[in-house]
Amino acid sequence: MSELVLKNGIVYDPINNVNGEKMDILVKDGKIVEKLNGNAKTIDCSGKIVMPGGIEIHSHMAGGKVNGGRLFQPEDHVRFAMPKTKVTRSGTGFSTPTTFLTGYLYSKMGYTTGMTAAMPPLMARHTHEELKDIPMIDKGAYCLTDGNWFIMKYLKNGEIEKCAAYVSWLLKATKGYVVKITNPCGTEAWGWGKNCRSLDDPAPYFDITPRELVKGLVEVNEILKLPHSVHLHANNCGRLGNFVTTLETFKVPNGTKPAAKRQIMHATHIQFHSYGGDTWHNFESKADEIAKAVNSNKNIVIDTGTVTLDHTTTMTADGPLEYYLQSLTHLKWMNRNVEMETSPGITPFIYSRKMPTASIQWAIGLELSLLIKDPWQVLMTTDHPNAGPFIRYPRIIAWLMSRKYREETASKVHKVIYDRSTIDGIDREYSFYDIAIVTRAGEAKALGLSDRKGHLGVGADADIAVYDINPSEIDPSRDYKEIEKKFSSAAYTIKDGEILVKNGEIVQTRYGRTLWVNSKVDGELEKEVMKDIEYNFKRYYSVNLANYPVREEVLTRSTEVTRSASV
Amino acid sequence: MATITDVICPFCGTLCDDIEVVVNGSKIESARHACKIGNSKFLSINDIPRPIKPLIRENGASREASIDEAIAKAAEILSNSKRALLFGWSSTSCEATAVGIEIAEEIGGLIDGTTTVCHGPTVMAVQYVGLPSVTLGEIKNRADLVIYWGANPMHAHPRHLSRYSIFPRGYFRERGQQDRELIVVDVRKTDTAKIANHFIQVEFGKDYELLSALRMIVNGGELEEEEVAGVPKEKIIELADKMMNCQFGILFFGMGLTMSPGKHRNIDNAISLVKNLNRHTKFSIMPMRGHWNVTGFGEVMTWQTGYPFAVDFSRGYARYNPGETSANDVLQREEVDAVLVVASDPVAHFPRKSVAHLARVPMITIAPHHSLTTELSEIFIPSSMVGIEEEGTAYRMDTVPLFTRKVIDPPQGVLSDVEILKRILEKIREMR
Amino acid sequence: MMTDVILVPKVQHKISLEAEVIKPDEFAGKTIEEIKELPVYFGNTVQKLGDFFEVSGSAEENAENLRIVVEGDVSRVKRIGEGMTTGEILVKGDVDMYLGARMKGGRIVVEGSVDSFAGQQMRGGEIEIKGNAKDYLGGSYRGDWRGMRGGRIIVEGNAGKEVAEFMRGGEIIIKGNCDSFAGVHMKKGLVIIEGSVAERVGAEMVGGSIIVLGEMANLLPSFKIGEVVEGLKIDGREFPGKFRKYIGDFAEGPSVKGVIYKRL
Amino acid sequence: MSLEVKLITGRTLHQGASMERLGKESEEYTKSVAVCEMDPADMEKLGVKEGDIVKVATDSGEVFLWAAKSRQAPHEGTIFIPMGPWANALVDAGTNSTGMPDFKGVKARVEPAPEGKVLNAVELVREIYGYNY
Repeated sequence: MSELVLKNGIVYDPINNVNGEKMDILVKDGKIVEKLNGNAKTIDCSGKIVMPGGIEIHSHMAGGKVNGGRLFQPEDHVRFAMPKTKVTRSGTGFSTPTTFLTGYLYSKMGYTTGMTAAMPPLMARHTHEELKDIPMIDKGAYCLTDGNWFIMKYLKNGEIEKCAAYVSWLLKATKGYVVKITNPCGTEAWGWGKNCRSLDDPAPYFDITPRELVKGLVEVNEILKLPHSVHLHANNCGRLGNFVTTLETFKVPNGTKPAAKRQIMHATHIQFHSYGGDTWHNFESKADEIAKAVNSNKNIVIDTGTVTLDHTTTMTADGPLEYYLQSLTHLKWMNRNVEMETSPGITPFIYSRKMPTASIQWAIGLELSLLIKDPWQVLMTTDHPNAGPFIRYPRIIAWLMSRKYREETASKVHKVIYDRSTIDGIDREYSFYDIAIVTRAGEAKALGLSDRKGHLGVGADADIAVYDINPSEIDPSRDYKEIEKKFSSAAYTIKDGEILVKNGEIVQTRYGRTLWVNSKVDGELEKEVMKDIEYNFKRYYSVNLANYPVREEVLTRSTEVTRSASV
Repeated sequence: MATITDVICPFCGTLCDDIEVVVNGSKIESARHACKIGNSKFLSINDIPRPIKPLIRENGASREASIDEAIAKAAEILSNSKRALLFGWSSTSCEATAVGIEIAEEIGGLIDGTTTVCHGPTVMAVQYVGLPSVTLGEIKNRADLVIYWGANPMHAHPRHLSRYSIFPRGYFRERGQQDRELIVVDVRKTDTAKIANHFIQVEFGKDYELLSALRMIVNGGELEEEEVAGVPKEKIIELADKMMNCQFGILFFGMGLTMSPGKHRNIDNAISLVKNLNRHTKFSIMPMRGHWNVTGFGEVMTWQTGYPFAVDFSRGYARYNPGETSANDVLQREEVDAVLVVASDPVAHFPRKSVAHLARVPMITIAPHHSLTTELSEIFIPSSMVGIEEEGTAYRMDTVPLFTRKVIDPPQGVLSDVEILKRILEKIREMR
Repeated sequence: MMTDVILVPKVQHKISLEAEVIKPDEFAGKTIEEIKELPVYFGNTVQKLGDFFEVSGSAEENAENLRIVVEGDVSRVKRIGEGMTTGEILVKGDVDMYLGARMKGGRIVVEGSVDSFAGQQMRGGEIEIKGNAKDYLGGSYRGDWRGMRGGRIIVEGNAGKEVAEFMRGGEIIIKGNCDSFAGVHMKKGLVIIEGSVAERVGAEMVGGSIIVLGEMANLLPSFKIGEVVEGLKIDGREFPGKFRKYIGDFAEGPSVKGVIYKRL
Repeated sequence: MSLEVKLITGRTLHQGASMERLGKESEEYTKSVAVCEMDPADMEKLGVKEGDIVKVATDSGEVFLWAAKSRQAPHEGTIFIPMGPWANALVDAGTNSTGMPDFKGVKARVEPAPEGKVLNAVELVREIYGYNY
């Protein structure tokens, strides 16, 4: 197989504490190696930044709800189209790009891994069918567990081990990578058109509170010793005054110990959870309070969900939230309750610069990134496409690296941000090292992937991004437009040692791995739980149990991550 | 004799997945649990004669040809076309549709499915107002009010009522039918209407008016007219009350709405009614999709091209506008210069004017059986039956994905749609 | 002073040509030879405008003073004047779909009839059609809730279904008759129908005005009957005679402001 | 004697079953699909009985069908023909720029046609379209 030398690049590799050093990266057989035999192809990286390939930790890029968003928005698809070329398929869509296009667009930005944020178990096959059609990147899917009848019943009855065995089975059946919780218990309440509005507001009939469900799933996650922590979209997403719920939620895992060297909870798109005020007229940022809480709690990692001020699509398993949003905008609305599991919804949304709310939301995303001190705790996302499409990442990078750019944008949004957020007073500007943390190294660590991803040490996958930026010549604070442009269009994207992108153009396509967790529990326990599963399938599901699990064949380059539980 | 369980029935959008097929050598003995139509489809293996060799029509006569020759000729026709139409797809696997899309993209053609003459108007309405929906199991477990509007599942989706809507016992509806109410709205007293608790006979073509009246009431207005669409005011108010006061309602609708005057606007109004009802209670709506994988065709089209049907690749990327890029419109404008039909019979189901153009242009058909379309085709390539002789992914009417099973081998020498299409694509690429 | 560029169709074709390049914005500042080289889309091929039209006359530097005259039948040429911002187009025959779609300024006159989607999502300028217009005149693109926002469309003949779909502004005048669903989902703007109008006029409208001078088929049950007004004055236009006012569409909710005036 | 009616087309259990089981060339298929379901009152007006041959004509064309007494009456003034080539020879092709032809609600005329012959599907297609060579 091929050998490759990336010569004289300026390397940012935070996991290995490499901060802008000039060095060579050697690649052999898709891995980073210590030395080569010779005959390697050389890429001259002098005057260019070399980083590990970007990792997406939370993006709605594949699955039933994503496709619903595509289907009901032809107007989003006429906005952006890429014709087929000799090497690529065609694609369309601005905020809901088609599958092939999704892979190409991530790859052009130097991303090499991406996780799709919400997979209803019953729809798992659909998610994987789409992932199969996303080229260029390695991928994985988060399995939704929020309104799951098995989980709610086990936890209500205090049967934590059975619950763990069920979740273990569910991850295997759906080929999921992460235990994802969206609006805990609220998604079951939405089965009746209701919601859970606090941590102690129980799901109807099942009589279990969001607090109990989250606590239980945190414990289950650690019993199963999963690579990632629970991945939580907290209650009251997008609601006025919700920062109180968010702060409460951060405390729920207290007392549980992580089974690996990582956080105990990943709290996602926290921008949508940092709201103060009790009417839209006194709506304000509480990013400072949230940042304070994160700064004093090393066990929490968040991602931002930064608003990019675009006309985009909101989609989440949080069905009641989507209903609420469409009742504000009166735009089209799609809902898809999934039996016994969860309740996704979709509606378009326009974050207009003229709107006070959208302006404050924009400020909050950046405040979180800038006020949380440790970049390992605040990863960069747009909760694609909820707060904006992922193709805006380069712009967010530029905002983070340049106070001047933020000021320039601030002058164009509603002036309410000067009163109801702290964005104007923040001087902090991210370094390239910080950027490397919040876009790849931090993600790898949080996902439990840092043995092979998110760094350029020997033995890592040769997933590498090269950007045509010379830190000694470009001042990001001043040349922010240049930063945005260069991060949009990687000089090279290398995946498993193969050059996929050169000068921002795709030169060849490849399909990446699909990562999933093969979770193992005690055989007797699993058998016992299977009896429950069989019983409930016969009665309450609309498909037969035998037709539920996703077969491994549908996964591109199926890659299992095995974890043995402590039960 | 072998019994294969958990088989998925490849007939209608209900996609029952509990069929037990008993196979005896090359015969299917029975298909337990299947409805009359599903059963017919499985048993058809035994007696509908299966063409094995491709047919090519030349100089006024058709002759048998080798698969290689048929594929080469098909590729040539498609490769030389300026505006080819690739049509069908609702009775084959998603995997086959995916190859079809790749061919359409490669040759800059049009690809459309039977959706266009079925629930195309539904999809268009969804694009205007959305679709508050649920999976079928939610209905089984929760629904206490079920409405079929312009749909006759007793004929078109025979097990729909017993598996998902009226008869099954659900978690919150332990007594099954006794815990639910069934209302049918239709222009005729259909067999479904006959078992309903309430039947509302709407004047033909006036569904839109009735929906508008209901929406006004649901939104707090007062109906001034004494009768709308042949339905007395009290009955309309009673219906609106039932809808607002149920705990979990579902409105299923069929071609009684999509095909009658107003088409997509009927659905627009029906969906909007359901949206409005969500201010009062939990209410959902679902189209009764016909062919077993018509939903899957739309899903694959959407994730690969961005649009669910009627896609035009003439500029190298997908464009969409039903009325312009849809099959019947391009056929009636006589724009199409070559046609590929997969797993469908447009000659039997399109209006005369459209079929007249199909008869004029070179047509290639890939299907398991002789049909009216193969009658008018220049090339007919027999294929295996997906869901019986071949595995493949399909999507149920509520978008739940299922992997259909293979229960029996196809006749020797007969290839799958996927394989035939892949070979055509390969050949087209060789020609470029 | 206007200068003309004259296009004479020279080939018959069933497959529609897509020629959004036929607009003053594209022709301005080009020589006749350069205009002939402009790309047009024919089926799956890209060809040259000159392959389909004899091109003569001379183009101005300034699009504002440029008129394109199409001499003949272009009933299989789509997208003429799409996105144009200034200047004039005169078509002396029938035209295919999307005439003047997303137009922002300038003027288009069609002596024949136009196919569907003319003036789709138009923002400004004027389209005058001497013959008939097919469906979705001044409408929106599929899925988009923002239809025509400005400008004016005048049709001397009849118009098809869903005229002014999702209209957000501007003016449409139909001198003949209008088919069903005129003004569907309308929010702002003015539609004047001088002839008769078929059923479901104003369906799901929440604002804007529709004036019907001729006969009106049964109105939807979700409209409320208002008062009779003597002489109408809307957007600086006056309409003499008595009008019955209808308000709706209350299917959309209690606070709708759509108005239909029917001359008695 | 003839009657002005509205034509509705649609799917039926028999149409589906016979198509899947025996194919579109079968006698079974013709028997279940080449039928014009009518309200008994309309049949009386025309003086036709179950199984008599009627001619149905629209602006698009005309076909001969067997009259059948509707089991879903009353629906005076409306006839029902199951989805298939006979119905489609009659429906309006125009889609009003929506992609969907007018399969339901087409104006039609029905009259008794004792001399007429009901063609099977293949014969019908051959008669209308011929072959493309």
